[in-house]
Amino acid sequence: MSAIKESLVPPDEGTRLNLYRSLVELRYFEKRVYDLFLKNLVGGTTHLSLGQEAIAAGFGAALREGDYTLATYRGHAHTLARGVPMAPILAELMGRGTGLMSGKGGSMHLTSVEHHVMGSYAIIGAHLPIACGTAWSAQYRGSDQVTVCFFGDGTTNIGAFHEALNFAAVWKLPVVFVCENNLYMEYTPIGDVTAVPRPAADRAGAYGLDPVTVDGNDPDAVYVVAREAVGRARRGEGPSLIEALTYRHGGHSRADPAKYRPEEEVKAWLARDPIPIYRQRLIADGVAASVLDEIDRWALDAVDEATEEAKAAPPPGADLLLKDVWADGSATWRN
Amino acid sequence: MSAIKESLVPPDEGTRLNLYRSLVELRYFEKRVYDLFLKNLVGGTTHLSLGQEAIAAGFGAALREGDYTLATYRGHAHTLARGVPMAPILAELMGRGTGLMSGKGGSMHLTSVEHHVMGSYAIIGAHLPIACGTAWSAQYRGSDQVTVCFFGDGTTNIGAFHEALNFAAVWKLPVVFVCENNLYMEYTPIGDVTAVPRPAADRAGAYGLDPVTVDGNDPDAVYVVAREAVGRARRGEGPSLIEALTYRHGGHSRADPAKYRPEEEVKAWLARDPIPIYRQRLIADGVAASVLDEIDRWALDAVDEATEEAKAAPPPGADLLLKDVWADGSATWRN
Amino acid sequence: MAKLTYRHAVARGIAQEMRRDDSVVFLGEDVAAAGGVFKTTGGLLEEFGGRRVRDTPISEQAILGAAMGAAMTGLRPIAEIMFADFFAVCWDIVANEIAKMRYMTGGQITLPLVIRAANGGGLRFGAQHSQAIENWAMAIPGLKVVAPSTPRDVVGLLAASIRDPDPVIFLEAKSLYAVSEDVEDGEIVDTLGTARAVRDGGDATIVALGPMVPKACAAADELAEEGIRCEVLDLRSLVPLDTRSVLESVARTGRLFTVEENPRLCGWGAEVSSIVSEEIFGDLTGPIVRITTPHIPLPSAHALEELALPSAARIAETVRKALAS
Amino acid sequence: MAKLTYRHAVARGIAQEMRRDDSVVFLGEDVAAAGGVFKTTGGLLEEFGGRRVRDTPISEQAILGAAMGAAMTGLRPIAEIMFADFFAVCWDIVANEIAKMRYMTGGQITLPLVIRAANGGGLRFGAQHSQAIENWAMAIPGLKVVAPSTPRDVVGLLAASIRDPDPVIFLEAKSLYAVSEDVEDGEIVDTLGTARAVRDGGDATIVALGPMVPKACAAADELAEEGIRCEVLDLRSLVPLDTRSVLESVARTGRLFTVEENPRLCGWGAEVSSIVSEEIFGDLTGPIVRITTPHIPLPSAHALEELALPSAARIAETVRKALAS
Ligand SMILES: Cc1ncc(C[n+]2csc(CCOP(=O)(O)OP(=O)(O)O)c2C)c(N)n1
Ligand SMILES: Cc1ncc(C[n+]2csc(CCOP(=O)(O)OP(=O)(O)O)c2C)c(N)n1
Ligand SMILES: [Mg+2]
Ligand SMILES: [Mg+2]
Repeated sequence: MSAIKESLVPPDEGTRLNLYRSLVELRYFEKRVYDLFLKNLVGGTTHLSLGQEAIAAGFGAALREGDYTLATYRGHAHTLARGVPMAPILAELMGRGTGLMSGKGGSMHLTSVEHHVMGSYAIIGAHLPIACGTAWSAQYRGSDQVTVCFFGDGTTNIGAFHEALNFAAVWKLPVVFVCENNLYMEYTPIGDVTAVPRPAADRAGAYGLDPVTVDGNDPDAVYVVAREAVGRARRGEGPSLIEALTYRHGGHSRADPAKYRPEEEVKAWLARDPIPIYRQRLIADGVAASVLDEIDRWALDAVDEATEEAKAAPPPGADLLLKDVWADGSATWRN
Repeated sequence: MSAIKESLVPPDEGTRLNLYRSLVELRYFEKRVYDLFLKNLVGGTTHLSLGQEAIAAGFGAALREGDYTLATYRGHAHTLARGVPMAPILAELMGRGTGLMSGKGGSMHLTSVEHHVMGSYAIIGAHLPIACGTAWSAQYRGSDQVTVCFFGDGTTNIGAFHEALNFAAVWKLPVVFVCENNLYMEYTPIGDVTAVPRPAADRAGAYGLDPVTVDGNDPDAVYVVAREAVGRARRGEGPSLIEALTYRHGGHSRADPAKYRPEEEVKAWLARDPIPIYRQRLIADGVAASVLDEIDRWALDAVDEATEEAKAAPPPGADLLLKDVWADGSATWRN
Repeated sequence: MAKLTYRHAVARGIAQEMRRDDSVVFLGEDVAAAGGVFKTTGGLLEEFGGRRVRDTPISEQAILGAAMGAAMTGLRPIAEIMFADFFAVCWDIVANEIAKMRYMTGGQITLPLVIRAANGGGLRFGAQHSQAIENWAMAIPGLKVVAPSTPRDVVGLLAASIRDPDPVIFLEAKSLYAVSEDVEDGEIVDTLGTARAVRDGGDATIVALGPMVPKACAAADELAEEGIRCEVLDLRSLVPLDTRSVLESVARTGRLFTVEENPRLCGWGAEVSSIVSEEIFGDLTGPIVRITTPHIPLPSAHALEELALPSAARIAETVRKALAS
Repeated sequence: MAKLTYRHAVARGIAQEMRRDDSVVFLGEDVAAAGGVFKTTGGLLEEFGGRRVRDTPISEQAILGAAMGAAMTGLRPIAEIMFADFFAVCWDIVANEIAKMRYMTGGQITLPLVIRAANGGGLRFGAQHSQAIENWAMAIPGLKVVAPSTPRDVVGLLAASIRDPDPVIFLEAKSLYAVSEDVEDGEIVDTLGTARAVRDGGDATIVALGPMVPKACAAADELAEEGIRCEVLDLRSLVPLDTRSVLESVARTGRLFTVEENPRLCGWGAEVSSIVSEEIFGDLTGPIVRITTPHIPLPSAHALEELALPSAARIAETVRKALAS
């Protein structure tokens, strides 16, 4: 919990309402996805961020338009938090032609270049080096765009993590690496397979970086840490590695009932659900409950509307099959 | 320079003479290889350990028969230091049929299973995970064999390093990772491409290990550190990561005149040549110069003899081409 | 005799071999306590304990390096790479180390190890979790490549792979995990490099592998109703390759069709095609035709994925047209 | 017009493009200050400075990840992977990320980048530093694959690759680095997907790539003295593949021989063979014959390496025998 020295100023009320809006938006959205896959309307696999919303929301609020984000297969929340509309995301999960990537990527690969959401990546670790590239490009072009790269605790044990962290540090790249430590790599407790207690923070020193941990269930705390790290990056002071402690409410993916987690552990973390806690806090700090109710209603409506829109959309046309392998739009490899 | 607490007892005279013998053997051998490639008798590429001999020698002396070692393409010294005879190594470098691997591997892949030299590896980092495997096997079989894995400073920046270190620490494997920091990854100074000053030691903490550095030009110091780490591994106390500071006298490989190194740097390190220094130390400690001269002579004779033997050997027979892809000795992939 | 799913056949094959040979060990991500993300390895931890059945970090290079090092020093490891696509993060250990070690060391080192992976598409997992990578492995000298199409073959070929003294890439078809059939009790050990005729016929030879075998059979059944009789060969392994069975069949039928799940370029079908056109050119009565996934990454939407992968209908139509012309 | 080595042609091609386009950047291990371990990139740091020409750690995944991320945000990176064998340590970034990104994102992302590597054998570097990996890349949808056989082609095809909006794997033949020829001054920009006939003849078509082209030419010259006239086609790129030139030539000659440096199984020769036997079966007058390195890791001893790689003598003998029978 060091290094983040300046700007411990808490977010102002506007930002906090914004954070709240983002939280409930992500929450209702992910719950809807869950419902839709129970109804078999979402196929393939799906990884939800239920319980972990404060991280995507906190960073989303700390970023400017033009900043780049890269996420994992568990990336619905991170995509939404950048302002990507719900309907095309849902449509993508449902394999519709109006999907964010026309149905060709699926749940694990959400991308919206328009929103500078530079992809969601399904091979553990791969996007950390890629985030070095978007950051390098910004640095090269002399823009002040910052890159934020989200990943999980389990990801800290793969080689690409190491290469990217060292590379970013040596090139002093404007990139923030955010480890969402939800205590599990898929089904195995992270502690069983990691040589240090804090998989990210305890390794920051290996890259000449300060160890930073933050309560990933506290949107204010995440926002403050994010603002600080993003600011450093924007000022050319190099990369950061942040470990946000959190917990997923459900299973790893669609197929997983998450039976491997001790009951008390689940209970304790459900009691730390970021949303009711944040709601209480806002109310305690003087926000009218009705204002928050209004936001809830708005978010739920938005999810309902997006659901209807996505449901009504047709599957992708057969012409898409051989489209867009190459920049000329074709899939032609021969004459 | 911590962690190594016990057995700081310096080696006894027998061991020191042994170390000296090993040093000069490696030195004369590598010089001969250099001569032979100037004469075009050694083809392909070759990477010499001139200047770095104290590390292979120190570890060689600290190991028991049955312990496993894995080295890099710069592995002549490490192979010799385990007792592998010179002639088949030279023959291998010269592409002869009597080569250690019948001429099929070459300089970069010296292997002698008979001596538990479990390979030399030419892709940076690959053998660190493999060393986890030989160590795991010993642990599983309940043998007390220790694995030692040598690699360079540049290797600490590749993903496999990270995966292997974490894996070995979590499984508490009997393996000692030895980083020979010779200040350069090929032609680029290691400091230019690494986020921490000590590429290995500064990362030990990321795997819950103690940082250990040692003067890699001091055979006694290497031996003591080796004995300690190998002992820990043998007692089931898990892996170690050791950074040995050293310098290569020549270029990275056959093709490299090493012009990129500052003259004063080279001069300073040549003045720290492990062999004359060790010789002085032994004499100061009471060893007769004539004893050392005798060892020198013996080593030079051994190199001469091996050279003649290798030179006289024929190239590998054409029958070897399609031999030994598979355990049945064949290369047959179809019926 | 009892119903056995393709999924459960994996654990059965592993257990069969672990019981008879204490040097067989098994490691991978989420394979032990959780029984595997595809539920293929349930019960192994319970029966063989944490010393022999081990969960690992997400470190594919370490997993396969550990398997390799263990194999060279007396063990017979089985390593799981969860999805075959992940071979890409540890391809160096597979292609540069494991495959080459024996040859480079002049035969000093043998590597009796098996790497299992869930291979191929059909479950809408998208381009990074659906690849059929058999041709990646086949292209590397020093690897054996096995791909069973039935639960019984999973047991028998897995046992054969574990007993084989060489490195085997064992590709399980994730789209077949739920398939079941009656399988006899007791030990089953099969033989690598033996194709199996699963349909007889003299009009054409259809060569298939893994999940393409049931599709080829369905196509053959459809064609049989029209009077076109195809021999369907299930290759079962690509290395060793049972070229003899293929050549004999094509010599008889005069026509060869290959059905590949992998994207088109440089697939095993091209290899088989080139062998046939080099060795029994005179027996061919018409063009060799390859049926493959187009040369594209696999799309995730159901509608598109279905179009991309070879289907029984596409196979039947291709054969029908080719034989008619 | 001046003599240019294949080696120096690399720096010339890169420099030509860096001069005209500030978004072209170049990174790799030992490429800047040291000018590359094969001395292919000397002078670039001096001309373009450390902002555009950058040395990296030994972190191939980071190198290619950085290139990819930069390409998706406005730059045109050239990355060097020193030896093509090292693609194995970063294959995920190449095969799973770079190759699939455009398709998976429904065309949102384009990746104008080039990955150069020293490919193939012939220098006694042993099995881990001598692989010809063109078929690894060709098997992955979404990658273009280019392999020049002459200094002039290095410049022109490299320029074309850098200007190409898609990811290109650019394979330099390390055994040709010392070869030189007269090359005109000024800008040279070639076209991908265009094979070139380098020998004319009506008796057979020999298709070759990279360092196999001079060997095929030597074989054709030898055969020509005996009255056997072969057309030799230099493919120059595998993706895009100039099938038209191949089909036209084989339709004329009736016979196809392919010469591959890669180990036998699943090579591009198999792909070309299968295309020809599927599309112009009726024009073939005899078996298609592939000449390849056997399916083995490459041995290091000179005597063995020479035996393993296709030689002019082996090519000539194979063609001679095949045409005689
Ligand atoms: C290279 C690779 N290995 C394994 C997997 C399978 N896999 C998908 S998610 C996952 C767990 C990742 O854990 P973590 O990084 O903690 O992220 P979380 O899912 O908890 O958000 C694994 C092992 C993969 N996708 N890629
Ligand atoms: C994956 C990979 N990348 C690059 C290389 C090329 N290469 C061979 S040796 C070397 C430098 C290694 O430096 P270091 O680890 O310090 O060992 P040293 O040569 O100094 O002993 C490099 C980059 C390689 N062999 N493998
Ligand atoms: Mg996690
Ligand atoms: Mg070094």
